[in-house]
Amino acid sequence: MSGIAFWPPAASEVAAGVDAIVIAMLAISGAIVLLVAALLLGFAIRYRRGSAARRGELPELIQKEVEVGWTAATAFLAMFLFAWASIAVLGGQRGDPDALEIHILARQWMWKARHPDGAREIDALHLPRGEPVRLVMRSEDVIHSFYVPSFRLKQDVLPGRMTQLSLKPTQTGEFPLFCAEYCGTLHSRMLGKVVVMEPEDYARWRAAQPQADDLAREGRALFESVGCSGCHAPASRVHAPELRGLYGRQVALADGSVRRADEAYLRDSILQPRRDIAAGYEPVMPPFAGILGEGELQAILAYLMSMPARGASPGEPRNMSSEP
Amino acid sequence: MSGGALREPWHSLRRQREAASFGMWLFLASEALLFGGLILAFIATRWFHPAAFAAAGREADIVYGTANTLLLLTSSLTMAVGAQAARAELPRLAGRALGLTLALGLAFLCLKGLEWRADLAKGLWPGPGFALEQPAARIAFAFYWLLTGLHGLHLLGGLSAIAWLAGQAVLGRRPWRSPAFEAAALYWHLIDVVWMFLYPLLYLDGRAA
Amino acid sequence: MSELAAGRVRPAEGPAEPWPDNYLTAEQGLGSWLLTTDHKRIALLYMATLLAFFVIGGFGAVMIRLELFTPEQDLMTADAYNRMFTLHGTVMVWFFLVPSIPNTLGNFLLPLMIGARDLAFPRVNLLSWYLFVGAGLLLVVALVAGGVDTGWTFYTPFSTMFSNGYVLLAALAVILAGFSSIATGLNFIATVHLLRAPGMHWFRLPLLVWALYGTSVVMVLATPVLAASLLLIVAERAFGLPVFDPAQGGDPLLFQHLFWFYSHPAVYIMILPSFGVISEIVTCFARRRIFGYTFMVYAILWIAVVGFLVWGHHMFVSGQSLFTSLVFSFLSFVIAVPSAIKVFNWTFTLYRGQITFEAPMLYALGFIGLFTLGGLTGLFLAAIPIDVHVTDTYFVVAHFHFIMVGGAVTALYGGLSFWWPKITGRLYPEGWARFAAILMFFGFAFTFFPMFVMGFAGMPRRYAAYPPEFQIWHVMSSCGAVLLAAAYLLPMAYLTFSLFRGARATDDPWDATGLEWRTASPPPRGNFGVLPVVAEGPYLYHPEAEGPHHSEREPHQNQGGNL
Amino acid sequence: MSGRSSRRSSKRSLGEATPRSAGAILARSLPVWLVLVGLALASCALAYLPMGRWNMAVSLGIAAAKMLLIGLFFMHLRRPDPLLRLAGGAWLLWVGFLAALVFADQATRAPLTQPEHMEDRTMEPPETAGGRSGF
Repeated sequence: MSGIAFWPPAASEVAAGVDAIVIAMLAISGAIVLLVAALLLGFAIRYRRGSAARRGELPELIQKEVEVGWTAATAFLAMFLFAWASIAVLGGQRGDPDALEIHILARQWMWKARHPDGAREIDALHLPRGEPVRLVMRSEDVIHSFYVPSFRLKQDVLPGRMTQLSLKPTQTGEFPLFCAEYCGTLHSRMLGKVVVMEPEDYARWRAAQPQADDLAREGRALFESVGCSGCHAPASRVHAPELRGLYGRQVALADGSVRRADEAYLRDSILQPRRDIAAGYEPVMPPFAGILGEGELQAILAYLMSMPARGASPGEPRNMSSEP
Repeated sequence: MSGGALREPWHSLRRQREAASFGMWLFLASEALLFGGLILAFIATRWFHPAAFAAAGREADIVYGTANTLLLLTSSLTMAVGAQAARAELPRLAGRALGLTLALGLAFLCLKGLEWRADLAKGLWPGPGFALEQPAARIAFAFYWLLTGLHGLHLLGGLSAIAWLAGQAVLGRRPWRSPAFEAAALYWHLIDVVWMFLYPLLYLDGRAA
Repeated sequence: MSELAAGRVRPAEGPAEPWPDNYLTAEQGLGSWLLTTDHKRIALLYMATLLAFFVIGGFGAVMIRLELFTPEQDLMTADAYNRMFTLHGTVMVWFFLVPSIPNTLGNFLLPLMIGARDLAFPRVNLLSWYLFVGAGLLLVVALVAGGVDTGWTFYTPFSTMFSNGYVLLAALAVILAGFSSIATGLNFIATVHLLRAPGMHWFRLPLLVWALYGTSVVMVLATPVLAASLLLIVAERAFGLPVFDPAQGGDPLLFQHLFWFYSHPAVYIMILPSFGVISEIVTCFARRRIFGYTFMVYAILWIAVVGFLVWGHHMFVSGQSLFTSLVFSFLSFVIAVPSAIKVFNWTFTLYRGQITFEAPMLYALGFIGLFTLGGLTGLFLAAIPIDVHVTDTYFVVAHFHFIMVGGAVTALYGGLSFWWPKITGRLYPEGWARFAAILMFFGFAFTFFPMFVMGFAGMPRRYAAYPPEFQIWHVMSSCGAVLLAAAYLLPMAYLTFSLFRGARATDDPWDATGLEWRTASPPPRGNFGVLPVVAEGPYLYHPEAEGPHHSEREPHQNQGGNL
Repeated sequence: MSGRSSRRSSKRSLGEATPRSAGAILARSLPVWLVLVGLALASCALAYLPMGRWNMAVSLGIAAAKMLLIGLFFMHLRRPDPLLRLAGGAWLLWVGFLAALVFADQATRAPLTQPEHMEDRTMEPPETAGGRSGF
């Protein structure tokens, strides 16, 4: 973007819908402003003191009907706009279970992104055009807000909890990424760019990223030193779930439900293992909340997500999980 | 402050008395929202961490808590009696009831102080060396200290007001039928009501385990 | 014009000492001011204090606009900028806008308008001012010591764990200012309930009284929740009690809920009194009864109550649940209705009027225009998909400035001009005042309208440096701010001038109805010689030359006269 | 205004008759106190009865009952004075506003946005795993 910022490009699936509502509301409010201005000026001129216009009392009946009339009209207009906007937002909420899951970690004052195979980038986010994407975001310190004006999307990124943002880029190009929630000294430097590429370019870009990144390697070391491998290693005597190839699979839980082993699930299972117990296993794993730091947890998760299914050697990145 | 006399904007003492009581009620409404907001914050956090809050509730000292509840309830009785007696111009009963209220309030504060000392000895201050394991129990105890502290401050304020009013009345500088006694009583009852909610939230949680 | 002006000025051939013993001269000496329980004097004390804070907050605004003239961050460090907008927000919200109309005009006029000698609790009124001054001093200490960098919203965990500013002092200052506001609020409520003059029924109250009543309800019931949320911050910062610590499982959204439970209704604390002021001015200069009085009253009450139920529209992107967002969005659309009623009613009050364009009327017309724009952009922010895009951008900044500055501050200036003869007994120079009113409208629009555009284009708020494509809008904005600053300073100059050189005003220079005009200008210490008895509703204006003066007319007679 | 007229007016301002003697005052207040103490003890005892999530509900219900008693009998809300009822009821409504919408959010927030360190939602005590200190 250069020159004068006026109307940002509409580069995501929801953007066109948002723009439609904006334009409609601009038209409606423009009409109302014109109406009010015309009435104000018209009355002010016509009924200025000394003018020859007819004066006198209004019949009480008309007063009441006019009043009720515009109250009702405003109420109907407001309800119509509410309904339209809400239907739009509800439509945009349908998340795609097969969406490309990218993890965003915000911290003072940078954006870190991690792609499914462990490719990482800072202050930039590469996305394939036309594919559903799910950003799972968390913050290390304060509240940040992930804001891409061209996508018409914004989502606060919270510390201690995760938030997510589903989107589908529709236009290739480079779009600015801002932190929209005030986050401290260098808030205005917490910028980045979102690069939307054709899917094949995206695949090429990702393949060109350093593979088998250090994070997963670090995670593997932690996996052993923290004691996970004591139970989860194939040779262990403890009856513990097999972790290889787990990421992205559907897991049957003890309460009968089924959950997809996405990163949130893995994360919860490490920090609070007793919450969602995999069917057929004893709840014996100790919780790691408060034991693992955020960085260590990230490393272990990276390792788990990079573990190939049975057969391949661990530590090697596996192909993107569930993309068709 | 020669209560009972007609004051500036008023034309009748009845209206003035009504205003004193209404004004105090408005203030109480605002105090209720202050404590209401804090208690709501407590319940909202507890919603996410019921087990940790239950564990924290078990650590609070139920003996002190219950004793203080009974003390405060009784002080509400004596305060109500005192205010009604003051209004009926029964100086002996009013004086005794107010004195008793003061004594009960002071007893509450003393017990509270002892309890706080015991809590500190048990490591229940949510700083380094905190006694409980769950992280959220620290939040529970953060609320415990904040709420009991703030309540204690309000109680101290109520005690000072009652002591001052009673002192003036005993010295004859304030007629017993001054609307101030009723206003002070309203405030004291509010302090009591707040504690009625703090007691189950801070002390009774998790006892059944 | 000249014959009108003649009715305003005290005739020169009147008694040698035309000023009777009024509240300004009743007692002398500093002590008589600092220990006064006279609501009129306390209003003036507030006025002086608020002027100081307006200047401090305005200084912050000037620094912000200067820094944003260029995209680079060149005038001050990023930290200094953050402290500057925090200063601007904190001072303007709690130390200027919230108390602006209620504590100055409201304090002065409420007893006069309902025919009372004073507020219900005169000493509580004085206490409220001292609390406010104490809070202000605390805040000044915090600012001088190094400032606060949290933004006026104090969001956790930034304010509790990461900020290195004087958050504790600032939070305590705001809590204290809140108690001052509660004291004023309960005083107003008790006064309206218990001190109305005989015959002053609820539906004979002027709309300014209704508006102040609604405002007070909001003050008494919302402010303590702000105190609660800030107390939690104080507990965490001062004593290390980890209430909001995310590592222990604290919920950052909980603070936002508590904070906005106050801070959204606070917007109505700022705007409701201006509704009242505008209603008084428009009726007086259109010489018409307000159009739809009862609807106006219900609109005020509706806003005061439903205003408490819309706070979540500040949190659409915060991670709150979608279901709740929809509820809040619905209620936010609902609250647009009474605001629209007000705008249409003011407009139709002009219909068949005998309109003159004195300065207060110009301010009022400007208010209606700016408020309409501000209110309509509020609809954009109530719609979730649009809010998601423009929240935390300059669009929001523009929107709330249209309401709170274009609306409330314009109304404050308009009201100040309107009642200036009553407050001081002097007339201000009309020509200068009209010029200032017009300049204020255009200066304001010039400053803040570009912000809508750049906000929609994606310019986030609270940025010290920004991408260069936004520069053109910022330059426009900064230039407009120069005009706006001039328009704000001008009235201070001519009002001060009028104190010494202004013509002496008659008791009712605008030929207005309302009890405050039935006493001397300035009023005596006890407001009225003989307390009035009310026999008619408000705003029974009569077109000039179509019947007797309003005070000599039968109530409920047709206004037109010659039907 | 003279004391005599003020006394007369103070009598008139009450809807409920003001008790004029020590006996009447005590007769009116003591039973309320007894009920209050009974409720307090009951609340303490009931807290030890395992009722799951109902424990807190019962405790808070008893607290509300106590508040009602204190409000009606000690704070004179039985007086048919619309002003007092207005002030006494308004705060309840407003706390209701706050609670209703905050809990509406918390109850429906996306599962992902719940805290990570989340313990069991049920009120059952945590299972005693080996090596964990009990409470």
